Amino acid sequence: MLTYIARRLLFLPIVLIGVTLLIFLAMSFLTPAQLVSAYIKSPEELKNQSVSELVVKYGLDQPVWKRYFSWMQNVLKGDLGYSVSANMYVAEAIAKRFPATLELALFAVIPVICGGIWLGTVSAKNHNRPLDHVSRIFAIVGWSLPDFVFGLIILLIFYGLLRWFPPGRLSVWADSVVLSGNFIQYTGMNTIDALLNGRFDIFLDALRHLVAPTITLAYLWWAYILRITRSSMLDIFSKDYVRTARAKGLMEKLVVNRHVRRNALIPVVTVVGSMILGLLSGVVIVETVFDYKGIGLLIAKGAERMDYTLILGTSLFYGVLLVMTNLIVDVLYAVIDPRVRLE
Amino acid sequence: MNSKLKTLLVLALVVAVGAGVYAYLRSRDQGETPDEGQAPATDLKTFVYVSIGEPDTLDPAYAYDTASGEIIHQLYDTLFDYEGSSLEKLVPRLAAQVPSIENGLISEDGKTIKVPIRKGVKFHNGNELTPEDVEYTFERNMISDPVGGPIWMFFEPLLGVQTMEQLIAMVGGSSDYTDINDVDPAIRRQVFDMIDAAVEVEGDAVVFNLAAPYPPFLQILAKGGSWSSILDKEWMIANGDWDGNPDTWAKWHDPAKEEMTLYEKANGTGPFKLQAWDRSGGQIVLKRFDDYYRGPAELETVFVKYIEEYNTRLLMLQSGDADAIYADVQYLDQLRGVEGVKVVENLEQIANTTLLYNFTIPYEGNEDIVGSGQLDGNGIPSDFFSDINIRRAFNYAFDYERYLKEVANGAGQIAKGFIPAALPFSNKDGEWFTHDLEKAEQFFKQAFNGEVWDKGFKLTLLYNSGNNARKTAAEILEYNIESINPKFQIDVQGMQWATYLSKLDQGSLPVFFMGWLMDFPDAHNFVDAYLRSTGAFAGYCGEGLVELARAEFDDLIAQAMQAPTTEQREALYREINRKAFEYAVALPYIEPADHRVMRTWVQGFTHNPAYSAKYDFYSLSKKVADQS
Amino acid sequence: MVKPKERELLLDVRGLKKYFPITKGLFRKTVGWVKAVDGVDLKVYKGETVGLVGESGCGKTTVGLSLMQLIQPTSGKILFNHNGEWTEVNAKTIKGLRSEIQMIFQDPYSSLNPRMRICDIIAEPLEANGVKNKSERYDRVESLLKAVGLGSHHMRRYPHEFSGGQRQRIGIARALSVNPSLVICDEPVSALDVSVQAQVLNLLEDLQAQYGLTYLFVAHDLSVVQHISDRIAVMYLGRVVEMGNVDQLFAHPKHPYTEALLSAIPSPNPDEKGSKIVLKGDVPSPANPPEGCAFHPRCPYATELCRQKRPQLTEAEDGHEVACHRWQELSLKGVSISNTA
Amino acid sequence: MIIKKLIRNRISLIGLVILFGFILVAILAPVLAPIPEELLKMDPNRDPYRIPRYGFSSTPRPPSTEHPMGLTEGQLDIFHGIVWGTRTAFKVGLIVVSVSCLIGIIIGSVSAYIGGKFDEIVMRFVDIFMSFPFLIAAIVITSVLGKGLRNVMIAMILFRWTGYARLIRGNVLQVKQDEYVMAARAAGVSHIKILLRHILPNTIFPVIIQASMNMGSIVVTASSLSFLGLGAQEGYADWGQMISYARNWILGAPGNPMAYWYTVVYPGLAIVLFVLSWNLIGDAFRDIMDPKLQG
Repeated sequence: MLTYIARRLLFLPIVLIGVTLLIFLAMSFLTPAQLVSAYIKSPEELKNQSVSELVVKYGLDQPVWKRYFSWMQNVLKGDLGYSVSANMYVAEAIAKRFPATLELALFAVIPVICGGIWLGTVSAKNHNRPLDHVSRIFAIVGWSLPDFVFGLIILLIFYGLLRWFPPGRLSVWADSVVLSGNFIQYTGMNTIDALLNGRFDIFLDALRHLVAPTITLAYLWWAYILRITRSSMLDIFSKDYVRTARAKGLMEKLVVNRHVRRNALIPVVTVVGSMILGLLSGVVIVETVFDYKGIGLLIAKGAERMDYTLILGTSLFYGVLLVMTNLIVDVLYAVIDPRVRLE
Repeated sequence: MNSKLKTLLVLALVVAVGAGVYAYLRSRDQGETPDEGQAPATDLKTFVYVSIGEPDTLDPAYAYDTASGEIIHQLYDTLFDYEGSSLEKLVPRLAAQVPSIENGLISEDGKTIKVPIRKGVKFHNGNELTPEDVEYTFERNMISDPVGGPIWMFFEPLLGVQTMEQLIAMVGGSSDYTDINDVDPAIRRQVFDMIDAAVEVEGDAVVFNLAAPYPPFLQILAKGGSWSSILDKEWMIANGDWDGNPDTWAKWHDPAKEEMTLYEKANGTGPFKLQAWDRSGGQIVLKRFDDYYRGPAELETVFVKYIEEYNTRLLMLQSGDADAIYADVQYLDQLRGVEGVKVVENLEQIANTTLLYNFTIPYEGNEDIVGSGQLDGNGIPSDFFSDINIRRAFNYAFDYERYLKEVANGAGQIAKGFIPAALPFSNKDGEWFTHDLEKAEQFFKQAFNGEVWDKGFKLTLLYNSGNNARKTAAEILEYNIESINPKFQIDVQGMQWATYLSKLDQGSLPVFFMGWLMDFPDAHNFVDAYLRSTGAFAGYCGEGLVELARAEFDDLIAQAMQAPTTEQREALYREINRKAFEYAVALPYIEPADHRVMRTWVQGFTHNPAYSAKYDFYSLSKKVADQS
Repeated sequence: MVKPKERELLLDVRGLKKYFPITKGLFRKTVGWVKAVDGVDLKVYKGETVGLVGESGCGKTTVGLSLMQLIQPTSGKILFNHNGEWTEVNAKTIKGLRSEIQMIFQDPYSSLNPRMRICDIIAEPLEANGVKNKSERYDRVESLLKAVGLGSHHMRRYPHEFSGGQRQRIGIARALSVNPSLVICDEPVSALDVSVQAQVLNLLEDLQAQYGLTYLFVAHDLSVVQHISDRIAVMYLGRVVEMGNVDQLFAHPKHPYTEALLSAIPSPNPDEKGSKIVLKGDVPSPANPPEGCAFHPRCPYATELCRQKRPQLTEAEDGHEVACHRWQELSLKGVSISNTA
Repeated sequence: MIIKKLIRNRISLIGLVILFGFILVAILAPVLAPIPEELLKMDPNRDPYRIPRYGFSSTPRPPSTEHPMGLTEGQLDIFHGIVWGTRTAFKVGLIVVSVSCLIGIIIGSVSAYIGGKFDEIVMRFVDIFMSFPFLIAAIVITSVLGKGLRNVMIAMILFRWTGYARLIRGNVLQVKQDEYVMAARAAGVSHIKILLRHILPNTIFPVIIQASMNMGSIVVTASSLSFLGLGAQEGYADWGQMISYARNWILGAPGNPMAYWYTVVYPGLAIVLFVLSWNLIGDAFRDIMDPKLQG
């Protein structure tokens, strides 16, 4: 197993070089003036901006391979460069924004997985009965809704009408405390930092801001988990050992709990990995709607402005994340399912 | 596994219920029901303004965008301020007196301006303001001169050039260098001496030595221009900025913005101190400066938050979490008449928006825009807009009234020339184009000796996508021109900003939109941008325009700046306006008005169109009328 | 049955080896080899049937696949008598020899593409070997189907419409479509019901007579090959341990392993006391074969010599070869062919 | 046979009926929502996908007899957009699914068939594509090639094929070991024919089912891109874009959250129903195709 992990990690640099090369390749199609748009945001800023001078100042007229090598050199020195769109060094931007998204993803994963598995189980137990149809349609509708429409509806209900769950990550009073300098940000995840600082009120405030985006994400992802759970449960139901268990006269609940669910969860594990990855990179729209300042917003803004240092840095980061997540899923898979052996 | 699953479920449930109960309790705590929220969510000493687009930097030498200007405005003071909403009448701020020829502080030839400096003003760190600070501020900003920054406004009046590069070329160095350190040290020294001589301390005053008379110079120094914010020399040097050494200044020339001293730090004399620029949270927190020389502000804390999603901003305003928000003019319908919200409309703004013509459109590599490149009904020739009849026909075809009414929501006025009506020397009483399809048809028939009318043309009109107002302007033009002759085809297409910028830079857009928001309230700022051969947009308009500008406008614009009396200036600008009409140089169509959206409890809002800040937080306070 | 030596040699396999690497560690370093086939010599004469017998995992299928070049042998020479000319069979020449050497596969259920019609399955080798005319191919298919006992009405059907035995007939027809001289039969009946097995074997015999075919018949037990084979080679752990014609081998086995295999043949004669020899232990791993004679850990007659030295295949009597140190001392128990016939 | 089963399954029948409705709308688009006469007079070559606008104000107008679904932001006719948007949805869905599926199938099956080092290299290549953030790709591609549906489709294709490649690769690795493949090799059949005739017909089905289920999610993805300003040309009949026009009107006017309901409900309903129909059919299809789930 250890050699397997080591072997997979060996491919990490190859994947990373590949991803960054691909980006540079794409960038090579762009003119220097297109890249300058990272520095000039709108026609209104063209007043006294000289595109050609900016091109020279930021070395955008250099050939692509030259830029790649100098970028690579800096990366090896541990410098990911400066992001114009984020107004921060890329490494700093990732370090500051990623914990927020991670916090959101972790909070969202709980209801997504629990709810999805529960619905999937209900659906499978009532295969082709009304309950199955209802829960599937419910989930498919979620899957079919564009996320910004659903997010805005949630925002309207829970903030606009009920005023329960405001957008952002913290309320103004909590922000004042956090930014006062007496509050130490250990992890960048507000809930954890609040507990570590012994500020239960801020913990609750952070939690309150997490609810609405979590609901949105959960509803959108339930269908995914439901579908996998349902079909793998049905698959297991038809297996001999389950028939045997039933034939033995075991109570249906015990059959499900003891024999079916555990085995049915195996394929779910793979899906959870890709889902977490999806949550970590694909929550741009939920972050936009709920003004949740995470890494998705950062990337969207950076990409929009052709901020290629940011694009490269975050791609590098996501490359690592992808390889690691896939690896963890594979290992987890082997741990859960004794039939799987890693070679 | 199963028990773990259950634990997780229970945990999730507890979290959800807990959050719900908490939310309920909190809303009870504040004694508010969800009905419209009559009280602010924050206390009366805290102000929350939700805007869009974070500042680029807090360094006055670099900042040239409105978002940066907004914050710098609160942190620093300038030598002068405008009185109320006037654009001409100045009052002293860090200066002790407003110089004029009458009080002798401006020399007869208008080239020497003496500004006495106020005493007893404190910086945020407690240092006292001195004339040396003022001198340092201007010299430091000039040696920095970041590419594309606002510092040309110092170079032009003080040294008669636009940039450091031009200055180096002027004293005999080559302007063809990539690194300032490659420039001969002797020349660098010479350059420094010129900058040094331009701003000098004289006792309690600072003297500006201008290269030539420059009527709007005091406006450049006034509040509203973030570039004129006065810095603390001692503190700057302590923080690693240039120490005044005449030989080492090159090190601080044209730095990357993130390496500049004031990028995220500030030590000004303004009414607010910078508490935090939380870039990961997209907000800036300002704290009241208690030793402010005009007395402390009413507000203690100001949050400026940057949220791009309009719906979120809207809901924050409705719930009272935000005291003021930024809203596009097209959504004001939704906001008018909402209880507890006030929309302050039709605020004067010194700006205009223009459709510019490219007199010499390149054909090579530009086929997707110019089509066949010939006058055969499937494209346009390179010199399409060199024909004055085409330009006039376009200018008559645009439906100005309709744009103002439907797109601009009635906010603003139709542009009549390049100088906004709010400024002196504008063309508001002169002749200008109106929506007149008959005239347009007549000019189209004359264009290219009637060939255009017979064969028609096909033109691709690009705008940077996302800008709805410009898209609609393009479609209004399309609708009107196509209705004149079915052979006239206009294809309106959105293009991503990066690509649009690139096309613009190559000069390959046949027509394009530009807006100009004033730097300082003077006619010169506008005619210089639109009509001069070296103007900001000339490069995008092709050789044809540059020639026209050189022949017809450059001399007039220069003369207008040198004119000794206001009457003479006015006559020259009248001539410029007339020629601009005669040649139909471009199609200015709107001078948009500005607006603010805030809660009714916000008091003390004042407006001056010269300010780069939408809100002067110093004058604001929050009062809840009905506190029963 | 003709004496082998009078016949013309068709296939000559010399020192055939097939090793599969065992890799380990970060860089997939080869740390050992699975010696699936470890030096097999085999001669096949025209018109005869050679049985290749051994327990599963002994490498007999690997030999078959190597002959077809479906896997690349590690070393050794395969020589094929192509119209009187000797050709070495390798990756390059196999293309020209496909019509000479064909194969019948073990599992009739997985050896036919479920999504192809019977006529296309059978015609495929023809097409691949240059018969471009479609109707010509189908004519041939029709006659082949008749030859294997199916009708032309079966042509347009799909494999799932057939029984196992019928499917194997289709497999045979496919192998014969290109008129090969040598057919490698890889356990062609082991997946079939016993009742069907005999039918298929009889068909194979009939076809041999009809077309003058030569068979290399791979099987895992002797009872199957006994009918059909002229000569039999017994394999154990990648090597041939005994080889001879059927009578010799059955009546007088010279290798203890052959004896054990023979004893496992169920006797149809209820009077005869079954004295089945049960070998101790499992077949050792070919990755790590025992020193000396590979069979010694399981051999009831093993001596110290067997533990140390590997016996070579030597000719014991006319055409009967054996690889055992003690073949001369031992008198092993055979079976009489008439009994099992 | 499959269709019969699909019809018998009540849920998939609903899906089929909805889908059939959409197909009808797509076919009848020129009849249902013709280009208005006067616009045609001005420009005889007017692209029917360009939604006609009836004014230049941005505030939407509620449904009326002339405009049965109302006018959305910018006075664009919602009905016209919905009808022609149906064609767009089919176009985008079918093209993206079929092309990315084709690329995935070719790369995945060839890689698995050749196997060994080649396979490993190809799979790392797939990894690279998978770790490339899709959004960035979409943005970069539309900047390089320009805005518009075609380029959005290219972006989606570029980053969708990997999933299909992985799926078919797994299947091919299994089938490759089957004896009929060996038999074909023994018969001397060329590699290309083995792939086309023996391997693909036995591996392609799950991929095609997967692809049909993706039809819906592609339309949703395209609409999300429109939300971020990356989708079709502005004013082009595309549901995602119509929803993004509704974006700033979803909350309605204060005190009347339903003031502009028609701007979001119609295009929203179109997307949801379209995706729903594909998912219902795909779901049932999978149940039918998977014999394990029978009974």
